Amino acid sequence: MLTIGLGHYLTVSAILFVLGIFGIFMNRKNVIVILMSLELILLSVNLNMVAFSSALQDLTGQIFALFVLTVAAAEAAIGLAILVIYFRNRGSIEVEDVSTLKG
Amino acid sequence: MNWTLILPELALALVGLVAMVAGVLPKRDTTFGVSMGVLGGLLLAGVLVLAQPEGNAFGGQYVADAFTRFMKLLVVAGAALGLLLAIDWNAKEGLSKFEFPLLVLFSTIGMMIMVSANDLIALYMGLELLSLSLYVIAAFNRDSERSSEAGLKYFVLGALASGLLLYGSSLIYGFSGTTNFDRIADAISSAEGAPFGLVVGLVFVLAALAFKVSAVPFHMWTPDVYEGAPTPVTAFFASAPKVAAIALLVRVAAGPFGDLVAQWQQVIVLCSLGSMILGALAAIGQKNIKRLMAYSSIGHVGYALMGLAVGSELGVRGLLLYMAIYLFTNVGAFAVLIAMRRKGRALEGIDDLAGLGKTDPAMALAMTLFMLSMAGIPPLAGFFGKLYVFLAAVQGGFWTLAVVGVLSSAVSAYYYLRVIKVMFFDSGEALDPRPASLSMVLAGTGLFTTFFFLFPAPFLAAAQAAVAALLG
Amino acid sequence: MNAAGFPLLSLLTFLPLLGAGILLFVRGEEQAVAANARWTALWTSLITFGLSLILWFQFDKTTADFQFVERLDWMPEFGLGYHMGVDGISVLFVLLSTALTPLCILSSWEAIQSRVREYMIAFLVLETMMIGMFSSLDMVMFYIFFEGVLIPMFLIIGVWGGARRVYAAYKLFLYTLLGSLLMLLALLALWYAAGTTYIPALFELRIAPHVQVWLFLAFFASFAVKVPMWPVHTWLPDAHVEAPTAGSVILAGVLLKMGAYGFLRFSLPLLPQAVEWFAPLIFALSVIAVVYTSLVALAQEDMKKLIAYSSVAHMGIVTIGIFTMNHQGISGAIFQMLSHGVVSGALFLCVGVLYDRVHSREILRYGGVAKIMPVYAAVFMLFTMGSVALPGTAGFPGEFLVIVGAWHANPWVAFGAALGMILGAAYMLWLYRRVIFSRITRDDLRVLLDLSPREVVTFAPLIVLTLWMGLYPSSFFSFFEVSVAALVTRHEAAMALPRLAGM
Amino acid sequence: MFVGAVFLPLLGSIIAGLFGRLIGDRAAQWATVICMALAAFCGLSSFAQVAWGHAPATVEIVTWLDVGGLQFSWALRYDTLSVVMVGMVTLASTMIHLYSVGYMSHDATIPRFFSYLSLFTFMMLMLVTADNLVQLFFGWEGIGLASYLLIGYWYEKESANRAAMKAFIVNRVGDLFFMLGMALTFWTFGSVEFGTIFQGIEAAQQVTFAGYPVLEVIALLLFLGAMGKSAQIGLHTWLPDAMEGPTPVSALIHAATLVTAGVFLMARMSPVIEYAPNVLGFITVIGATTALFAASVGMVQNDIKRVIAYSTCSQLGYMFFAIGVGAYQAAVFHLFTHAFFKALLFLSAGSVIHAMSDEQDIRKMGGIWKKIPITYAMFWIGSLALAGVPYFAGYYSKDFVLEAAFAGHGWTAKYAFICGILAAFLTAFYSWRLIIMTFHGKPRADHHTMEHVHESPAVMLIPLFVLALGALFTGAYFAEDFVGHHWQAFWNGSIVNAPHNHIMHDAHEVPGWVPVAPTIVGVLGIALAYLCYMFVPSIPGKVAAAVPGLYRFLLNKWYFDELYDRIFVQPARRLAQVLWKTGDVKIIDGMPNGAARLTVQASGRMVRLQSGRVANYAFAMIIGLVLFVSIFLFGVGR
Amino acid sequence: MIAALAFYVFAAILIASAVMVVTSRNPVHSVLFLILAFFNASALFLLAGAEFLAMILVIVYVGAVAVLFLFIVMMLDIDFSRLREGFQRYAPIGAVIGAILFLELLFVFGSWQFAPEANSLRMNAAPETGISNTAALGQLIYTDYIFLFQVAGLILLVAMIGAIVLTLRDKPANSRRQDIAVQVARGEAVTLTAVPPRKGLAELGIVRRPLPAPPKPKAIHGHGHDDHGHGHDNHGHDDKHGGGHH
Repeated sequence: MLTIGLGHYLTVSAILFVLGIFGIFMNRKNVIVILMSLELILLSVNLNMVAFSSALQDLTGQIFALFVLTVAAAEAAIGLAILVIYFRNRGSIEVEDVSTLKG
Repeated sequence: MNWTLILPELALALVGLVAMVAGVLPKRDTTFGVSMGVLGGLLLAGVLVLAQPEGNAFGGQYVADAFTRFMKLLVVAGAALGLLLAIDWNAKEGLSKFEFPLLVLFSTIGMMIMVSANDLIALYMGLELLSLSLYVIAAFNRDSERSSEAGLKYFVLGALASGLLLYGSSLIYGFSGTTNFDRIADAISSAEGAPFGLVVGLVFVLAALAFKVSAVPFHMWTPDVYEGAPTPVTAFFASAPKVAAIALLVRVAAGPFGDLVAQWQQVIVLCSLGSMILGALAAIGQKNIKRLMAYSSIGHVGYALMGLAVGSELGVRGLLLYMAIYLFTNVGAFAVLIAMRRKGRALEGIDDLAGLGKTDPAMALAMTLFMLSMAGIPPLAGFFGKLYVFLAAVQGGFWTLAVVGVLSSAVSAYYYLRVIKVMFFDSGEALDPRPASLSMVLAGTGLFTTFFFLFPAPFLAAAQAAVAALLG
Repeated sequence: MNAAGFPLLSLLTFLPLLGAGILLFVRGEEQAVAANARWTALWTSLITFGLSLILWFQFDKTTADFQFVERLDWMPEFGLGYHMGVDGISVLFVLLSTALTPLCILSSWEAIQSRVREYMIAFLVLETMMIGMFSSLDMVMFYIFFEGVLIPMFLIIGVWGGARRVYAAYKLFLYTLLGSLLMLLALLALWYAAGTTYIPALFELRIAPHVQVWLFLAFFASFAVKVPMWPVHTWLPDAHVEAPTAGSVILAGVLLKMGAYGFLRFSLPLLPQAVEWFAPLIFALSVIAVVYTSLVALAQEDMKKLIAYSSVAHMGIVTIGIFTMNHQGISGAIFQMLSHGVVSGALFLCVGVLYDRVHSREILRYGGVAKIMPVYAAVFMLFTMGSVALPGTAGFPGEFLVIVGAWHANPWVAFGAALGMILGAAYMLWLYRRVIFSRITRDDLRVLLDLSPREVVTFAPLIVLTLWMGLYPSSFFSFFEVSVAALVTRHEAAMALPRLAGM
Repeated sequence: MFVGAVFLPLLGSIIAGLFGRLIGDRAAQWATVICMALAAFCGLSSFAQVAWGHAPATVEIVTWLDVGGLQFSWALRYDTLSVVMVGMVTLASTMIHLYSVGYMSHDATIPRFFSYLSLFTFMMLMLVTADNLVQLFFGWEGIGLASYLLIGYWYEKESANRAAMKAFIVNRVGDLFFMLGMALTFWTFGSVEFGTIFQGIEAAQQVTFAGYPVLEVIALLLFLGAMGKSAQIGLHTWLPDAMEGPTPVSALIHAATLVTAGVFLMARMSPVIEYAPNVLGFITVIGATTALFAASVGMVQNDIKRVIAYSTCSQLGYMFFAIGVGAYQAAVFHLFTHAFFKALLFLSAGSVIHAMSDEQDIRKMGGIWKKIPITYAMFWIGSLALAGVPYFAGYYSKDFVLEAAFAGHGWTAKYAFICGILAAFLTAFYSWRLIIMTFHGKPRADHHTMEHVHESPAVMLIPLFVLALGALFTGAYFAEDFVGHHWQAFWNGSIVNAPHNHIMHDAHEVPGWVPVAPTIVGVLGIALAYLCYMFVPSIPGKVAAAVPGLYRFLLNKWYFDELYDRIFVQPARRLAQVLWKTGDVKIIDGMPNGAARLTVQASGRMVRLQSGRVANYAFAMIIGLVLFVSIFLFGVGR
Repeated sequence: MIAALAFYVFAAILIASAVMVVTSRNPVHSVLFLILAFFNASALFLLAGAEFLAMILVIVYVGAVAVLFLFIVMMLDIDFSRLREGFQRYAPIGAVIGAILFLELLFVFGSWQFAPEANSLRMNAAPETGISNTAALGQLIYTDYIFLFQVAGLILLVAMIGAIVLTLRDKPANSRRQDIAVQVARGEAVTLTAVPPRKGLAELGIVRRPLPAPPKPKAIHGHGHDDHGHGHDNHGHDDKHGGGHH
């Protein structure tokens, strides 16, 4: 029981993933939290990758995770930039305010 | 071999870098120059794609064959047309920044990589290169609340989709120990049945790709982003990236997961049905023409996916033709939208087209052709697109798809007709004169839409070759 | 190549399109453009008509084969080709189309004053579609033309129509589109089964009866709407009422025939068992159409609507005739289609004459027109009689033969069809009486002018045709005699097969 | 000659109709009269040639239709039956044309009138010379059209329009059965040409249709057709109303020619209906009932033309029951004589009306016989012939009809005989009622009218003389040929009696009282009329008061119009409204419109899901994802 | 044993801090918890043998991305008092859906199986010995993955361009630039003044529109709670959280 296997990692990652998803669609607070939840999802993916990589004894997973990290950083930058201009225009980043376009 | 094979992407990237430097150095406004440069680059890339040899590069991460050639040509054409549409509009809206053509160029590179991707990582990188560019240009009109909201929505949901894609990729990788498509196919064929992990991973990946092509139920971003983004950006969104995403979807479904056709078929069938129905119904009450086009594009994706859902060679060929036809028709329609400007103010209401039949008969005629083509009325190009996918559906015995497709295309004819009705039956003031670039695009796409039936053979042959390469 | 020595049918089909293309580039003052457009359109359609006369003279009436055939590869990998050709069944419809179009253009000469150029373009495109539909031998081409008709028609009704034109145009478009799309599925299924879209090749196809049923229903959805059969007829009155005169003429004259032609071209030869199976249903619907719409016509207050409903009733006779599956019935149906094209087209022109002068189609608004417009009254009378199938006018031979044929199929159907004779007389004479007879009650009617020379020229060919078709119908029947015989023979042979197998 | 007899009237019609305005009223009317006269000449000479010269002929003109074995031509069939009709029609028509020249002289659109009149004559001639049923139908419908035009000639009169429409539509009811009869004939005999049909009788006797002998069905359908045209009870309602037309029209169409078309059809199809005994019985009953019914109604009518119209109706009843008992020759004979005396009556009535300044109500006449003695005399001659007073034309034919009825077999013949005798009595009664009320007694018209009473011009009187000659002598002259001992040679096979039908012989062998009976009842009728209207004018009022129900019943023509209005016209109108407003607009249109509304609603609901909120969108995506994953894991949809 | 224990500890903290990221009312706290989560994840990476990734995670993520988050959160000057409590209306269904997804994932992982030939299909089998994780990755990235590596570069370039084009205000008319001559020549007229909190934003180019009126509180909620949660003019509250970056 105490030996840590693939299943443990995957479970943790699944929890993280679901938490991230919850963070996106359940939250009513602000968009930044959504961005952070996205980071959580990516983290869970990376955890998965690393776990599989280690289980398979294959480096591809880690390389994938590396690229994911890189892209995630870029994504965060863009996301935050958009957030900033949105805030400039709207004066709010509340989740429920981001709904002028609809129908 | 590696580097010669990726010459189109490489050349485009170099053009982009040069253009960036050229754009940022001079003090004056360099947008037009950069735009022309990028257009030239796209043209060059198109030529290079035509001349591209077939083969694999980088250990199978990158593949070039007839399929990628077909799709890349479409993508490049779509991007070039989209950029052409944007130049004048951006200038008039005060968005004249040289970054715009650059971002279009980088997104095109992303799309080309997507199309050529033969590896999950390459897929992801291409997709992200595209997506990040798109996030930015969706919010490009940064002083507009709507534009920035569109960007934000697109970003959040797009990132979520990326997350799903990655999660699915990780499961696939975990199952098969590799990210290369060919090897994944081997892994699947060696496995008995359809292991849960793999299938769930596949579903995640498909969901992400469905998001990119805006298929139901992953379509929700589309109307809002289409409406909020600057019109040329919407035009661009609705054309090239959609084609690239479809290409990717086809590649993933038919390539590595070809053996799991029974599994993904169900997903695609449901997506297709949902998209067709939603595309037909939701657009009916719309007043904003961009939003209408958004729902319309969802519907069109539904029809295109019908070809994939059938899973036959004929179906995929229908899909490719459908996308090609859709691309040009759509660009044409958006050219009209972009030309909608009265007293210097851009317009987006359907009612703003009123009286166009009288004030600008040529453009009204062109728009009529595009609308009818989208409605699938013969002898316009759109009819043939539908014809091929319906034929495939009938051939495959997918009667539900075919009948729903038929019914929804009758329903959707209603709102296409409404546009025509507004143009011809109502009366309104004249629009501002349209710039030459739009006239060019209109003429080109209009002629294509009208006279496709005269020379379908080259398109058919190209699509046939593409399918053969894909399903080989 | 064919009897004409050159691709006649293609020329006929695309000549109007060429005319439309020329019109696209007409520039100048609005008045000048309008005049140019009128003349260009008229000449184009006249030349087309002149060329189409070659069909009349060179058509070989002794064979049921397709003639004037043209074949070109189009999308060979799909089995698609460009095939043109006419047989006895279709040749006269080509002629009908080419003959009616110049008259329509002539009748719109003064009635249409806005966007004349666009109007004429729409009409020429419409002509292309009509001729193409009747002469295409490839089912995808057939479908293209069949459907393509909707585009110009939608615009003609929607732009130059009456008050509720938008509703009518939509209704026309969506109703027929929905039907046709279902037909498209059937065509695709046939295409898949046959591997080709060449219509004569399809005739060789043996289709399992249960498949036939589905195919028949799909075809039926399209053709029944187009015919139109009860209860999918309501688009027609609306479309007619709102359409400009010439639009109504073409709608009644040619467009309605497309559905019935479709039955003849596809349902009958391809789906014999299903035809036999569904014939009672068709009969029932047609008889209902005849009686029901005749009664409804009786209640109408709008001249055009009345004639529109009468069209539905007449087309009910046509569908009865087609599904009798005997020589008399089918011949009668074809003839009835032709005569209805002439007569009801002429009736719409008659209504147009009054509408141009008074701008009202309300029946009760008129009265005593005979007094001031005697020539018009006489012309109207002739076509009224044609409509009520008076022997000696075009309406009679068709209706008579259909009743004869129907009697063979089912006497009660014949009785139902014949009931239309009584009701038809009732509503047409009522219309005539209210409009033409009686006393003039309104002063604005007193100053009406009788037919102008242009109008006389418009009516003259129709008068000649109406009498000609009534007095010497053989010259028309001889065109499709052999083809109908072949059709009936094929049907009987097909019906004999399974019975033999069953024994 | 044969062709000329038929087509000259058409020529006249075209000249007057198309070029009337060009050449003027006089030229137009005389052109038609001349054409008619030439046609009459041709007609009479063909009568001589065919009937007396026994040289039947058929003139083929051109094939009309040839569809899958259904083949027929435009052809003129000249046999005795045809030429009798041709001669009669052309002669009567010429007279009436001539009469019209005077009668219509003040009309505004003279060419139109003459064109219609000639057109009618042409159509009638086409009918009687038809070589096949379809051509006969052409003429049949053609006279319907012409009659429609002529009844509605004064189109500014609402009543004329209504009457014209009624005539056409009621006729169409009969035509419907005619059409069906033709269809069945074709499928039975493989042809609609008389020659072929008559040859196929033998074989067709065995054929059944829906369990009935096919010949019976054909005969029934054709008779139903004939009923409409010949105004037999049930489909008679149009005839009295048709008097709205100018009087010459009534004389030509509603006395001499059009209404007799049904009789002609029956005679023409005699080879077929001979083998339909049940239908013959039916015909007898209908004819007899009509004879009695119309006579009874004629008794109480007050419009001079309507009285004569009902009389016509009644006489047609005679002809039909003659046919019903198999004595076709008798029917045609009566038709022939009737044409003369009834045309004479109508024209005389026209002369009266002319004299009375267009007054038609006999209650407003009286006391004019001295002022218009010639007309008065003509009226007498016509009435005597009509009443069957010996040695006038009607005597011979009517007598023979009644004898045949007496000699006929079965209860239907007896019924017909009784009805015929009763009707003969009534006929005499109402004829003299008419004469007395019109010409005798105190003038009941206003002073102004009375001053203007004058004899008609010569152009109107000459035709009266000619017709009077006919009414006087045709009976005696032709009796031997038509129904006497030479009948077989005369008819020359153009009317066929089946071998079992001995009626022509039997009719001569009736008991002695039978031939006298009509004369006796006729005289009694005349006497009663004198009693009631001349000597004791109070009787009619008392009788009417004594049986008010019966009086109203008769006055309202047995309530046929009201009945039809109640069961056909009104329901049809109401149904039409319901079908339109409810059926079409609400239900049938409701479906697509409702579907459209539902679609729009669905659209609205669907769009409401598009809430604009990112979280909701993400939620939708996740739901979709979970759904798809579930499909695979739990095999939903597999 | 120790490794297992460490795994459980780190995993537990990771999950707990992830929960806090999602549920914290204050975004600043969320960011801080996110950083904590990254650290713990990094530890888990280490336990799994992915040393390089663990380092990268700490250096790049915590060092750059998370700090960027923190920076933005603070810069945006969010009115925390107005942030809504709790979850979306459909939270129960959402929870059910999430639970289903989680259970499905667990089910999948519970019955996890590798492709039969997964080992032979591997492209980059981990070197057995003698080479560090970092070196092995490096060897791959600069050879086989050079193409994608370049693409990653492009992506970062796009991110850069994007961030600049979106946020850079090129010479707005009212922006304050240093003008030395003016500075030197300034007189007493120009003095420092106290700017009330958040009012200075206008000068930075951030235009605040009046916010839409908060939705009417539901009747069930306590009165005091409403005041606290939605109070608009509760300056003290504002200062406590928002004053951080003045």
